[in-house]
Amino acid sequence: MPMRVTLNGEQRELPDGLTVAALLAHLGVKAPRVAVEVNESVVTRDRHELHRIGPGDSIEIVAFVGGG
Amino acid sequence: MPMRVTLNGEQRELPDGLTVAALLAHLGVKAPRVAVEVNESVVTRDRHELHRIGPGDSIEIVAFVGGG
Amino acid sequence: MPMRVTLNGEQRELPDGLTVAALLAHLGVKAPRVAVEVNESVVTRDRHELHRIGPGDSIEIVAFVGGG
Amino acid sequence: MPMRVTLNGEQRELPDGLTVAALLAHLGVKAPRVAVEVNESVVTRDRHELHRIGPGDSIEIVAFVGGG
Amino acid sequence: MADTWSIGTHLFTSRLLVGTGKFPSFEVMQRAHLASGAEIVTVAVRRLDLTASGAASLLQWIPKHMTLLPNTAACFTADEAIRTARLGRELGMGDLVKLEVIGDRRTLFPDVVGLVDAARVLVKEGFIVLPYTNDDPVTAQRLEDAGCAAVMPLGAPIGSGLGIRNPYNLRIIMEAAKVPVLVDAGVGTASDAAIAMELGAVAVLMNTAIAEARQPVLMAEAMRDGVAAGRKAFLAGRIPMKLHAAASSPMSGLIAT
Amino acid sequence: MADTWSIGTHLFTSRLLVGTGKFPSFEVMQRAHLASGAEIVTVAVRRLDLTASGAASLLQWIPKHMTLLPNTAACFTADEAIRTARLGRELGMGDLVKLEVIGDRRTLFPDVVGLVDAARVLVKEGFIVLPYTNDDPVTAQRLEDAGCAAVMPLGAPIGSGLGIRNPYNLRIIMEAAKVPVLVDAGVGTASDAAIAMELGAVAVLMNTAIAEARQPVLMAEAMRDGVAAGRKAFLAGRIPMKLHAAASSPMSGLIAT
Amino acid sequence: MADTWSIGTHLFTSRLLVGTGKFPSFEVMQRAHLASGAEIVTVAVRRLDLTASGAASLLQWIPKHMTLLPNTAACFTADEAIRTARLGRELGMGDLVKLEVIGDRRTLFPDVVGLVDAARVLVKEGFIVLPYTNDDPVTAQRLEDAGCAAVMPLGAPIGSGLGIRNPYNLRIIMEAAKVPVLVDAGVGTASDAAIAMELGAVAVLMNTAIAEARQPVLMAEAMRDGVAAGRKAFLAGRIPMKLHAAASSPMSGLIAT
Amino acid sequence: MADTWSIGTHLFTSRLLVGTGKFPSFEVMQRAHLASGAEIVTVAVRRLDLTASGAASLLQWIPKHMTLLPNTAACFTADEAIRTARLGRELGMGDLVKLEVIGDRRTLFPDVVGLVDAARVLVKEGFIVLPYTNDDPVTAQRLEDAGCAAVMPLGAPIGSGLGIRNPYNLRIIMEAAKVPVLVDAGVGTASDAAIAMELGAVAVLMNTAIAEARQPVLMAEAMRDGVAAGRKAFLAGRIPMKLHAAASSPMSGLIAT
Repeated sequence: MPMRVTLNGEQRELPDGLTVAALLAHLGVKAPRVAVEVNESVVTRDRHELHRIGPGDSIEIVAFVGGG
Repeated sequence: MPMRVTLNGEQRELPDGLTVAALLAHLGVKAPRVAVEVNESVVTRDRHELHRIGPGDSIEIVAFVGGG
Repeated sequence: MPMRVTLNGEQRELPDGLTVAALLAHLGVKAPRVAVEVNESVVTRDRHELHRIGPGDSIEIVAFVGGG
Repeated sequence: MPMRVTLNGEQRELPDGLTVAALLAHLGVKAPRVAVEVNESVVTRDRHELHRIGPGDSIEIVAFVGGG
Repeated sequence: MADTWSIGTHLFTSRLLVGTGKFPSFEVMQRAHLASGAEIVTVAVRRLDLTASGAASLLQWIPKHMTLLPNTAACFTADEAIRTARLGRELGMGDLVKLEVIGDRRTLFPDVVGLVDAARVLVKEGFIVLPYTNDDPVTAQRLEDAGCAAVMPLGAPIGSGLGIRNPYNLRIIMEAAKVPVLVDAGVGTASDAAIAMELGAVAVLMNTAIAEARQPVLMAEAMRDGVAAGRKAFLAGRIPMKLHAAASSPMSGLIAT
Repeated sequence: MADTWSIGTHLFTSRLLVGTGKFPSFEVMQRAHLASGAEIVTVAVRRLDLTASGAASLLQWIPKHMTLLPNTAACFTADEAIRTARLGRELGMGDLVKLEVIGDRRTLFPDVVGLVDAARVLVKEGFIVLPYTNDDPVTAQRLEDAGCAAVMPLGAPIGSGLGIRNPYNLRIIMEAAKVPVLVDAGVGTASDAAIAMELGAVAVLMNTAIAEARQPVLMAEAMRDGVAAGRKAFLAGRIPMKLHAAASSPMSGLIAT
Repeated sequence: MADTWSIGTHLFTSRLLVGTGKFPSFEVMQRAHLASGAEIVTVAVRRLDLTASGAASLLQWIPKHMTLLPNTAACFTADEAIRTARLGRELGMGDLVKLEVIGDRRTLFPDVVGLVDAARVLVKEGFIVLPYTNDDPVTAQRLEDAGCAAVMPLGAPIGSGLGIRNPYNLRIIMEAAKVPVLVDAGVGTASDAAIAMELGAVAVLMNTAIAEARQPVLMAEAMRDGVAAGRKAFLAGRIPMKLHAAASSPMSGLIAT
Repeated sequence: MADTWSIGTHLFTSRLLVGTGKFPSFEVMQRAHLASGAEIVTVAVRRLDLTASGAASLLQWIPKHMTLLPNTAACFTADEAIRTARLGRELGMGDLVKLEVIGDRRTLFPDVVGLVDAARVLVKEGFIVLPYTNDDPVTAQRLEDAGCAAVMPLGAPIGSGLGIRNPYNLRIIMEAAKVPVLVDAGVGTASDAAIAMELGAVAVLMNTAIAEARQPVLMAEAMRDGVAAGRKAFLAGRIPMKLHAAASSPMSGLIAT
């Protein structure tokens, strides 16, 4: 049974109990270099497999873009 | 019999033998302060009665205008 | 028996139990316009007669000087 | 019998009938690149052998120096 | 046209504010003040010299029609500035204060963090706060938000006489401000004062440029005229700049050649 | 102190000279002239429009106390300028002439060769010659040597409003000149006029900056004040410039912290 | 002479830092980066576009030898800036951050209060903080005290191309700073970059001036040369300024006349 | 892109012209010349010192690939300048001459009347005339009309190091000129050279700024880079100036707050 989260500012339904790694796979995010923040704290790469998303979590997935 | 002169750059017919004073009267130039040049020499006020216009003369009648 | 206070940054002995008004008189400060601060709080004119200096008080007496 | 000339602004006695070439030799001017002016006219290299200095001549011998 | 401006309930016609420091004498200062036409004069608050018996008081040399503006010059913390402002009010019996919180001895540039903090406290205590600040538009906005009655960005360091170093920032501040913007510090000569006013300043505050001029009284007059000139030019609407010329006399009607 | 200056036998107190071109109307021009306080006013010489019967005369709008300064604007040769100057004298019954020999239509910069030639001729004929020139110190010297009563270098192109583009050259001219140096042309706003005077100019001449301002009369007043401000500041002796600050309030006698 | 400079343990030879925003294409950006000779390149951190499948990644266009400098552009609070810096570190696997806390949308001037607060936090977390700040010497000192590895005052508003508006303040900052001073923002053309370096800047950071030039690659080369020119001139020691001339050719030994 | 320029039949790639005066030694001069990349070098013509036997010749220190440009420095009349030019040609076996007719000892500004006269004569004699002139657009036009191969307006007085005092006039000259415009004299540091090129100058000529720098060789390199930077920036097309900011990083895609 699915859970609601906020992903990059938008409401989304996700399968329950996903890890961050699974989420990225689920989203088909191939980009080698994204960074993930859950509830305003960074989830470092080494914890992508461990950190489970929970209902109501606020998730940010960011990448580098052009800037000065 | 009339004579041709150049007056302020334009060809004009004038009665023969006019003095500068007569010319100004003829033209109805009331402006108290004009200056007259005949053939590139100024004809001063005191000589307006004396100086006669001749055929082919080049006459300039000037006044003050706004300038910086 | 006298008390020690700090007056404009310097150690001074003063008669015990002086009011601010009495202090100014004692110092011969005629200047109509000084302001007095005791222990970092202003003592307004209307309270000069009432406010008593105590031992160890830190007193500032200031006036206007030239400035920009 | 010698002649008086002005050389670079100074009075000098020179042997009579010198050519410009002879003058330069006489002065021991080895510098490959000087220019000579006699009486305010340049005597070009090709005429150094031909041009004879005369009494009272004003001679300038110049070279390049540092400048901007 | 009465071209007035106001701070709180105070209404002024002169747009030149002057100081009382560094004049060769009180006599010269007084003549300069009168020549300047100023209606507001800054004063500093300092410890009374208890050794000097009945020292000449600055105040007796300041024309009665002038409004005193106590400053908190040489205060390096918000706390010192607040205490000094309170003493100034007690001395001056007015609520106006030129708030200075200095951040650096060499440039006398403000410590904007302390400045905003002190402004908030003093506004709450009912002061009419005129803060001396740098030319940073963001700080000017913060001071306005804190309830300051005006903002007073510097043109250049105090006493430097360098004039208006960054007219761009001042213009940006003036565009955004909803309170009067006064240029405080940096003016060296009359054209500097005129430039400040042409940028849109409501008024100009200066001390050293007058007090240390070779002839302070004449310079005070020059500054009065310079401020008036700049103000009028600002209102009159200057001509645009062009790279090339535009004849002021007609190019036609010339005599023949 | 009556701070006067003179050209030939003419003595003046105002240091602002104004023009008569490009005003929205004669009425506005007259009010601007009065507001400016100017005592000298430039006029141009042009062919009378023989078609217009009794056209409104410029002169009736010029206050009687003002001295007319006929110019030779738009003359591109020494000869045209000389003839125009003679006609101007006949018109104005005075010996003053603002001598212009223009070298380029786009910039209206002077042809200095023709200018010096024309100046020599007119000086011989008894004219009091005030040449409009560029900011070249050598040309200024030549004009002085030719007997000109003053030199009038430009601040920037006529009507450009760019102000004083090269204060260095103007200062060099003023250092060397033994005749009065007036800044003619380029002034755009009041601070420009003040800057010219602070450099040491004896006076400033302008037309467009006043005539084409959004409010010519108010700008005329601004210019009057700006010239006065710059003159007084020049006489009063400004403070030197410093990179760093110099406190205007005492750094001692502070309350304890 | 290898004229290098360093931030923390990073050693650099190029004194030009470039951005990655606003280029017409990644291809042009890459060529411009190579032409610039820059060793440090700024990047921004933004939400991944989850709709775009496998969008072209900025990073593959950045030469491997270049050091990434993530910025916190468009953060309006210390908190946003701190979170963005942490995400940038996670992305970039480096500790360098160009810290921006913006105080005003129109000028993009920093909020110096938030800037100093964010700097303190990030320094504690081991970041090498390069703060984008205004030209206020006091704020620069606060940032240095907070442990920033450098200070980066602006020359003029970001993207304005106004150049170095206030060289006086920059010089004052450079005199006092014990950490490298980089000029960030405002440069419009090559001479601006040279001027920044002649003032004593350790390096110059720019984006718009290159990315939006008509020919970005050629402008990148111009900036490389301008920075080198200014640096060398600063080291070489320029001649003093004089009002008058000093002949470069001898005034003696002239031929007779 | 080979960015070359030419005078008569001479083709050049370097846009920096250097002098040979005032160097601490011939050795330093030679190293500076090589560092500058210059292809044209100015020399003066003076009386040979007949007392000095086999004095070190300047020429042996000038790299063979450099083109000699004899000047007529310190000539105060057209006649002296013409004679000196002829002697220079006899010495240099070339037709190039940097024509100077000086009008004033203190400023070394040109006597434009004598300058134009001398130019006419020398052009008739087949010289390729490069006149040192002031920044007067009309004189520049006269020199072009006289057949000069280029015009070389000054940026500021010779040796003053004041830089480009009046960019407006230089721009006007460059707009109108059909021959190359070189900026000669006034440059003090590398950014001045860049500014001259950004205005559109074809090349820059300098002597004192290099010869009297604390490190002449390094300054020569700085000037080489500054000229290159300014040239490239001119070609690349700079961004326009704005009063306000334009973000270089996106203002969208920010993380939630």
